[in-house]
Amino acid sequence: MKEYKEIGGVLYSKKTPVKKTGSWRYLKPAWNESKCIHCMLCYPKCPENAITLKKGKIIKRGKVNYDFCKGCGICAEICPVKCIKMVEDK
Amino acid sequence: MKEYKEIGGVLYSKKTPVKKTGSWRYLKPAWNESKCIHCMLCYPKCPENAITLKKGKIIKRGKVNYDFCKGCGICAEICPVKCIKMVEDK
Amino acid sequence: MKEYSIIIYGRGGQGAKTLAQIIAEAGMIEGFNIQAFPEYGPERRGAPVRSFVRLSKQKIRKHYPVTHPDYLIIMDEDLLETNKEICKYKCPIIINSKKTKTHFKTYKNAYVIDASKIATELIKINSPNIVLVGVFLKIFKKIKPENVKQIIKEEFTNKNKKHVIEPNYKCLDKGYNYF
Amino acid sequence: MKEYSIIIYGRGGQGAKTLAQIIAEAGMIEGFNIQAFPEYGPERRGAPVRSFVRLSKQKIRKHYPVTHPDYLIIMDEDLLETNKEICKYKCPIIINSKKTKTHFKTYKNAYVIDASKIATELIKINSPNIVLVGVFLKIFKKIKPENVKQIIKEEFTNKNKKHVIEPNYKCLDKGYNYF
Amino acid sequence: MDYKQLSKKINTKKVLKSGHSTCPGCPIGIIFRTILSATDEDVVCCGATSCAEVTTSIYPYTSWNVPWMHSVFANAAATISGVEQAYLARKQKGNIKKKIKFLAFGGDGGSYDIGLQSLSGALERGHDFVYVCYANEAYQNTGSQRSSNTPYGAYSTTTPAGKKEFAKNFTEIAIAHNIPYVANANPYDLVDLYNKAKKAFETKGPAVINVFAACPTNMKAPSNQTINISKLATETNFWPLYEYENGRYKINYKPSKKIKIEEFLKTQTKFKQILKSKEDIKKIQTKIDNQWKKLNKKSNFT
Amino acid sequence: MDYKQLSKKINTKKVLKSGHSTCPGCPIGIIFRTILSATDEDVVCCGATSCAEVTTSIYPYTSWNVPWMHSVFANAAATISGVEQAYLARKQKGNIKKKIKFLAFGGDGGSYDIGLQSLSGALERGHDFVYVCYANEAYQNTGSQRSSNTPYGAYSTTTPAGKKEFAKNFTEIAIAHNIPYVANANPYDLVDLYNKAKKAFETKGPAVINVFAACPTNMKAPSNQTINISKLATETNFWPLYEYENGRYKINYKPSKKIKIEEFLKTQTKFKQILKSKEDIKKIQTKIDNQWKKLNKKSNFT
Amino acid sequence: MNMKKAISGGEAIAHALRQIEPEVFAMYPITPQTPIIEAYALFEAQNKVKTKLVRTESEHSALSVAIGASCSGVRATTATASQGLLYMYEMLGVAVGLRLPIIMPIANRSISSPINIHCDHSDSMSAIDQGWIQMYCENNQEAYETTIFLQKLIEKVCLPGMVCIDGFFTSHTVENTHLFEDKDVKKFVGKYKPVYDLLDTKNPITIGSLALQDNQFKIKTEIDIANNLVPSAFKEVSKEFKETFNKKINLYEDYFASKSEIVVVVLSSSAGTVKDVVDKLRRKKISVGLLKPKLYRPFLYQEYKKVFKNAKKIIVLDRSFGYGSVPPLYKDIKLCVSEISRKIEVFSFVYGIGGRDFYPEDAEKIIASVIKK
Amino acid sequence: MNMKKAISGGEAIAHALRQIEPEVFAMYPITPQTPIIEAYALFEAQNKVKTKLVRTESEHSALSVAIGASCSGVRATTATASQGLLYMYEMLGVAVGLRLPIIMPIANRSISSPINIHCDHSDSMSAIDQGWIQMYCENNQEAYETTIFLQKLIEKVCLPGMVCIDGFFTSHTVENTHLFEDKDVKKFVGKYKPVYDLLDTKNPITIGSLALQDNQFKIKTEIDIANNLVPSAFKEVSKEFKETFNKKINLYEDYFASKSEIVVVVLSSSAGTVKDVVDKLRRKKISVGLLKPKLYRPFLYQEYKKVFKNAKKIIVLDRSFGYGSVPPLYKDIKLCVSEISRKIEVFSFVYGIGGRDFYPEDAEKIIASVIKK
Ligand SMILES: Cc1ncc(C[n+]2csc(CCOP(=O)(O)OP(=O)(O)O)c2C)c(N)n1
Ligand SMILES: Cc1ncc(C[n+]2csc(CCOP(=O)(O)OP(=O)(O)O)c2C)c(N)n1
Ligand code: SF4
Ligand code: SF4
Ligand code: SF4
Ligand code: SF4
Ligand code: SF4
Ligand code: SF4
Ligand SMILES: [Mg+2]
Ligand SMILES: [Mg+2]
Repeated sequence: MKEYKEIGGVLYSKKTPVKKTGSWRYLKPAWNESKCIHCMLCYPKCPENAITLKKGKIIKRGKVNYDFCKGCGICAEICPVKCIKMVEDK
Repeated sequence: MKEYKEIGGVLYSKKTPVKKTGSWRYLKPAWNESKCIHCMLCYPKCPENAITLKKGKIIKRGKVNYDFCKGCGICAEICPVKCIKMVEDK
Repeated sequence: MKEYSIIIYGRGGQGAKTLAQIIAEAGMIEGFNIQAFPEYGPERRGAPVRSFVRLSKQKIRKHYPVTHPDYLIIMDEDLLETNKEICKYKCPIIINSKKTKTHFKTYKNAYVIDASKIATELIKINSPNIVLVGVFLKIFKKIKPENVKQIIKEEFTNKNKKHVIEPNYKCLDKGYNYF
Repeated sequence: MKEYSIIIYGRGGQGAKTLAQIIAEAGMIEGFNIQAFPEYGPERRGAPVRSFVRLSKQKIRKHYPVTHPDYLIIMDEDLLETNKEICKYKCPIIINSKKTKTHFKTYKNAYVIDASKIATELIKINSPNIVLVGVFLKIFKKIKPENVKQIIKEEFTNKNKKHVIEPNYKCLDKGYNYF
Repeated sequence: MDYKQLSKKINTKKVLKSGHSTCPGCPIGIIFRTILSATDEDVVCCGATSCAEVTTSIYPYTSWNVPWMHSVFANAAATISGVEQAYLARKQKGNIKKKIKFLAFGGDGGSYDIGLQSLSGALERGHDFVYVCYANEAYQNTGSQRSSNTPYGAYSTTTPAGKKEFAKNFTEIAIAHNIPYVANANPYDLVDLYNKAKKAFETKGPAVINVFAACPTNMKAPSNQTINISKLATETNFWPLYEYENGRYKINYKPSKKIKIEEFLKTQTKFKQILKSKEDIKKIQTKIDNQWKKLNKKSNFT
Repeated sequence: MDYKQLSKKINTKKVLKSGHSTCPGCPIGIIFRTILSATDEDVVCCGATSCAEVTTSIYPYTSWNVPWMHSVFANAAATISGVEQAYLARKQKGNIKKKIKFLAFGGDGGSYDIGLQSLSGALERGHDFVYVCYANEAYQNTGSQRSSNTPYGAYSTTTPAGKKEFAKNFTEIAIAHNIPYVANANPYDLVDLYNKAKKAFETKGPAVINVFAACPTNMKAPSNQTINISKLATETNFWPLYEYENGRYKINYKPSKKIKIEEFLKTQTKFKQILKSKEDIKKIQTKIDNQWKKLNKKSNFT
Repeated sequence: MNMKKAISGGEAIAHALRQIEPEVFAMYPITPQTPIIEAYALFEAQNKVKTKLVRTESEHSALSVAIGASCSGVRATTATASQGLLYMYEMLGVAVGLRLPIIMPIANRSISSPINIHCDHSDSMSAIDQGWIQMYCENNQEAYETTIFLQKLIEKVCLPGMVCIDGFFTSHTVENTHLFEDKDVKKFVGKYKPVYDLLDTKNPITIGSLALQDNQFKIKTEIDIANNLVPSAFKEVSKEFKETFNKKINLYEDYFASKSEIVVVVLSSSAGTVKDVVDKLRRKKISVGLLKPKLYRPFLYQEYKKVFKNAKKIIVLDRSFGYGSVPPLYKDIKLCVSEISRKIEVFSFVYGIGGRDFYPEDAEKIIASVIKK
Repeated sequence: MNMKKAISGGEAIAHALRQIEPEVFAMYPITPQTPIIEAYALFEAQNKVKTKLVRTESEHSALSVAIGASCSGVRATTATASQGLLYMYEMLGVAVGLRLPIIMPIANRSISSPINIHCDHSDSMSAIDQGWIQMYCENNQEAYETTIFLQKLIEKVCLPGMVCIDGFFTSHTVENTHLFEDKDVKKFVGKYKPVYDLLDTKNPITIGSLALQDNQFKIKTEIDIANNLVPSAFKEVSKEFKETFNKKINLYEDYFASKSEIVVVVLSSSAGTVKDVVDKLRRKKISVGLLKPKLYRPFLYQEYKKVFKNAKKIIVLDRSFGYGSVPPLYKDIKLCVSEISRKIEVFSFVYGIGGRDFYPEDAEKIIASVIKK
């Protein structure tokens, strides 16, 4: 009998390619790091999980991963100190 | 085209035959009319609607229609004055 | 080799299916190939039903109701009324009835027994099955009553009802020894 | 007789489908047989999509995506990046961009226009559709702008938005008169 | 309404003819005769596959003296939706003049289980119909298999060792749909059932009645015990009689003295097994007591 | 739990990878990342056909870093039942040692409508799993058609003139199943959502969480308004945050000042039509006020 | 009124239904059927129809609603595709058995697993031989006309019917479509005359009773007979259609087929593509033609024998598999050919599964390969 | 242990399943499948099996539960009939597409409308060509053995399979049935080796993703290939079966068929009745035989050509209609015969719809009528 490996359209998470959705973006979030209070409100509310966490003991937000950020503007909208601005992505 | 009359297995209530279920009975209810107080508890609780109503202005119960009575014994069981007895149906 | 077939007339809930099954199983123990099956319909308890048994030393391949019975078992005499075709069969007929044989003149080969009464006395329920099986075995001859006892024993042991084994044996014997 | 075909590159939610439809409908009014259809997938707003138009005076019977376009419309210059196959087509290409023609050297036959800006000015939303239709009509020549005006009028009258009819006319004209 | 008047109503309407194939002692006839007598308008019915369906319409017989249809097991409520919409369309066109009421029904299997979704949809859309579930605690038509309404501990042919879960609360699910009228009823009190059916028919929009249906075959009880056992179901608070009308709960009957659930269980051989376990009986009693308390609270605050 | 810890949890677990095809501003990613971060055990998921399914598993891509399966639209709860039973069987055999949690989800279409029956069955059978409905108020995957959760008055592509019925109350239906844990949640308060998910995972037996999912595409609102609008849903009592735990109601948040429902409706073009009708707005406001009152009563008496 | 419209195939069907104006339309969305129901919902919102729309919670209920309505003396419809058709599968036989003339547009789409939203015929092909009439349409114009036509046909034979259009290729593609006048359509379909009526409370009927052995055999045989009546009923309706709209609807399209040695058989939108190829090849003097069945169920075994009168090789293109057997269209054609004494070779090709595009090059390649064989 | 038992066909299947002991058994009752699930429920109550029983609220869920379980690395099953099969129809293709070796006994019963509880094959015949292996059984012994056999076969080709028995005629008829030893059955089916495992949390997989055009085409083609592998896999399993139980399981039964001029083709319990008739007629020197397909899907077009090597007339008895077409078994046989150059006449008879009894006299009459033709 034939040896079945990836039968039935099953995908193995560890081996699948990643789809980059950054090209969907019209506007991009520009983060003013110095104003940021690292409240982390934006992090879990980014639909794309495109905001990164900084390594280190203290939890801090990092840059945006533009491979995935779709430019929705949620982060900018909810940031309590308004340190994110949506700018043209050109 | 063919004229369809009773298409799709449709039945016309006014024309269908009646199935007699009296033969299912093992015991039959014997009603002691003289003891009956015509409370009409038995009438609506006969599963077969086999108990009849007497014609007339005052609502009174009548005989049992043995074409349909299955001898379940409910009437005998619930009659408040116990004027129904289940007897052998021979 | 001959195939034996039985039609049992009963009423829903009365155990015609079980009766057929017991005879068949006892036949199987005896080395027969067997078939037992009731008619199925939407009718409920009390409504007339038929059950069928086939016994044969050869493989039974057919799958349809018995049309030419070698034996008839009538679990309730009323059924003779409602099933007019019964009288056209000429085979032995076992009738459960309070009445005597003389009441059933149309049936030349009738075995009339008040199986219900016997059962009620012995096992306290109006379940004429085992008594009728006894009668049948006596007439049929080709199955030992012991087979049925074996079935009874297994059945009730499984059901944790050992105390009813003996009374049922008695029903069987009563039926077997009646004629 | 020739069949004309167009591929429109847009992004989900940007109106590539509508654009195709408007051109087709205007063509129909002109007496063309038409086909307009987008590519469909599970992708959402923002994701790249293509739309197709066919125009022919003969019956259009084929049912598959346009493979050899006579015209291209690029609703967002970014799409040139993500759709590498575009540069292999040699046909006229209309590009919505803030940049000037000189930025698109690979495309010999390019018509570059900042349709988004024009639209934003005239109808207050970044919807470059009608402007681009205008440009296309000018290049294509075989469909009168009046047809599109008729469509605009009907559409917005139906939607109870008469006040946007004029601005949309202006978009069309701007596009039409741009080159 | 009293039993005399009810009897007269039933006798006049004769919508469900004698001669159906239900088991002796079956409550189905009792329930539907009463319900269908509770409106003077014409009624059109739709039944899900079930005992009530199979025993009343065996070709070429029919027990129904009202227009009646059966489609499949899962869709009584959807079917009646279509019927009702057709009626409204024809009414609007002047094609039908008179008022017609609509009734759909199913057993517990066809209501609690496989028909729940189509019912939920019909309730949400707000069709004007009455839905009756007769809850006989199992799939009876196929031979007493477990339904989600089979009580905890009860024997069924697919739970020979007794069911491990408590019954789903269909009545509360119906109430959660926030429809104008929902009621629990019981054929031992037919006047109450009649009144509820009347209200249900008079309700504009969907109404649901869940009727306890003591099926002797399922309970493994003598055919003459149907009504007695039904009564015990309410007396023990196993099946409380209550209504939910325009957002308010109302308990229709409060037993004057508490009867232990054992009294109810004992009447039915299907509980034979569970009756051996004190612990299980206690569990059931606690559940019933809690439910009753909750119900009382709800009926107080609304 | 606070937002910082939550962020860390999400970052560590990475169960839902970036790169899915949801619309910009879609709450789906937000919701599932938070929920799946709320347990430290392994989780196996099953999703109904929906936006969340279609956008996360386009062959040969997958966004899931946990075992995940999709079968059809109507059966997420049934599927997870089978998965859970297989797990129990293997555990019993010693074939699997570790603890696994089970999560099934659907949109409002797959939960309120076509998947309701399979869910109801799974709840009654009492499987140990968490069910999440993300309620985005329409069939979004097919293009914003009416669901039973589409609000009164809202535009949808199958109700262009506005929906005529109020939304079904899925949360109350789940509660009527008398399962150990049910909650209403909202992604504007992710800590609350996290806590509820944690409780749900820790519950023995079925738990249901109904999450408000402000879908910009459905609402016809800008993609950056997702969270703002979500917040308004709770502030206006349109989507109260509450729990039902072991038979008791608990309101998790009571708005300090009453905000009129208009404020919420105004944020979404889909309500454009209804906003013109004072009468309709009043009707909605009354409905919300009544529901809120009722909820408060329930949470008081239990 | 200008009756030429740039509309999608879904909208074309919606327009046909609008003109027929069934009293009840039960709807549940599924891609790519959505253009039909959305267009109809818009008609309702614009008060263009009096139809009662019932937005059900599933397809099982949608067809159930239509069945309930159809029993109640009115025209009723629903529309679906793919998983939706499978989810309502139980109801298909009920509509047939109760002999209800329910029309149901299908926007053909592949079935799961894996899930896929695009066109193939595996959905409606799962439902052949169940007693539903099936007609397949090539383009929007055909979709529109077929819907009107089928409504009349199904009422004549008391059977339900599906109008099948290719998902996306037809359902979502905008084409110039010519609509008939509303009044003509209304005249053509006429006033609805149900054969029985559940709402006639004076003459109560019982529908859907339990029919045991012989009774069911009898009732089911009636269905078979009705199916056999379809071709002749089709011709009658076709005549009336011609009279009203001055346009002929055929059972099938014989595009040089009966004149050719090589005949390609294919359903729906791909037929258009093949026609272009046929033209091209015929210009090259290759004797090739196309048979496009429009009425697919009942299948026209007798008629097609005539179409194959010059055929030497037949190429059957199926847009679905026939697992464990052969694809359905191929099977039917093969069966038909088996009754022709002359030897004809029949070749089976499965194409376009999951919506894979079908280009003229594909057709040419297939034909070339068969010529070589 | 005495392994000869007087049990019904339903119980025989339950015993086979008990010996296989799937980890999950999802059940929803429907006549005449009930003997299977009730017997199994009793085994559970008696602690004879460790199987997890899931009593679902519908058949759609029952097969869904089995699918979920099957994805999770265990053997899973459910059983159904008639409306139940139709109600779960959507799930059929999912089990196939996900390549799950789910075994599903079917107690064949007629489908609605009108409703009827008795035997015909219209239920499982609605589900042919969907990728499920189908085997039909003549009697209890065959039902028992086929279940065990099929379990192994489906695991070999990663396809789900139905064991079909005639409702009542087999499901409810008590016959003497010989059971194998539990340990032999367990040895035969062996330890279950899933091809993928949802519960392997270390290597997370995604099952049931959306596969667009080309991907779906590819995955669906794999299913077709798997179906084509069945006959050879069957022979392998048959060999192992012989080794373990000293008994041969054949793809079909050739009861004098290949030696006869007249061949009757019929499935399931009626084959037994026909055998008696064949014996009787052969005694009268009439050259008649019987072909009883056991494996019905995939269909053995090639093999049967050999069986028909002496055939002049073939009589195909179908227990279901093929509305708008021809009955299914007839169609397959006809197709098969069409590839035989020698002229063979094939006659189609529909019998036993709605459970109408089929007597030897019926078979004799049919054969006589064909002889005359
Ligand atoms: C889809 C489907 N599944 C199963 C059945 C078989 N079936 C018919 S009636 C019935 C039981 C009905 O139970 P319930 O609704 O409780 O009514 P009851 O028979 O108990 O009165 C079942 C399982 C069916 N007809 N259709
Ligand atoms: C049986 C069936 N009917 C219809 C569909 C089409 N369909 C797929 S997803 C979907 C909408 C899902 O809506 P919801 O559950 O609310 O999730 P959402 O897409 O809104 O996130 C529909 C209608 C289907 N796949 N299967
Ligand atoms: S919300 Fe604003 S302040 Fe808070 S972490 Fe994000 S960017 Fe910094
Ligand atoms: S714009 Fe949206 S996608 Fe981009 S980082 Fe901010 S929240 Fe994330
Ligand atoms: S219940 Fe007894 S007293 Fe009352 S009417 Fe009946 S028979 Fe008479
Ligand atoms: S015994 Fe039963 S059926 Fe007969 S009359 Fe009394 S209640 Fe009615
Ligand atoms: S089984 Fe029960 S519900 Fe069904 S007919 Fe008999 S008594 Fe009535
Ligand atoms: S339609 Fe709504 S729910 Fe669906 S992906 Fe887009 S934003 Fe998310
Ligand atoms: Mg029930
Ligand atoms: Mg939704």
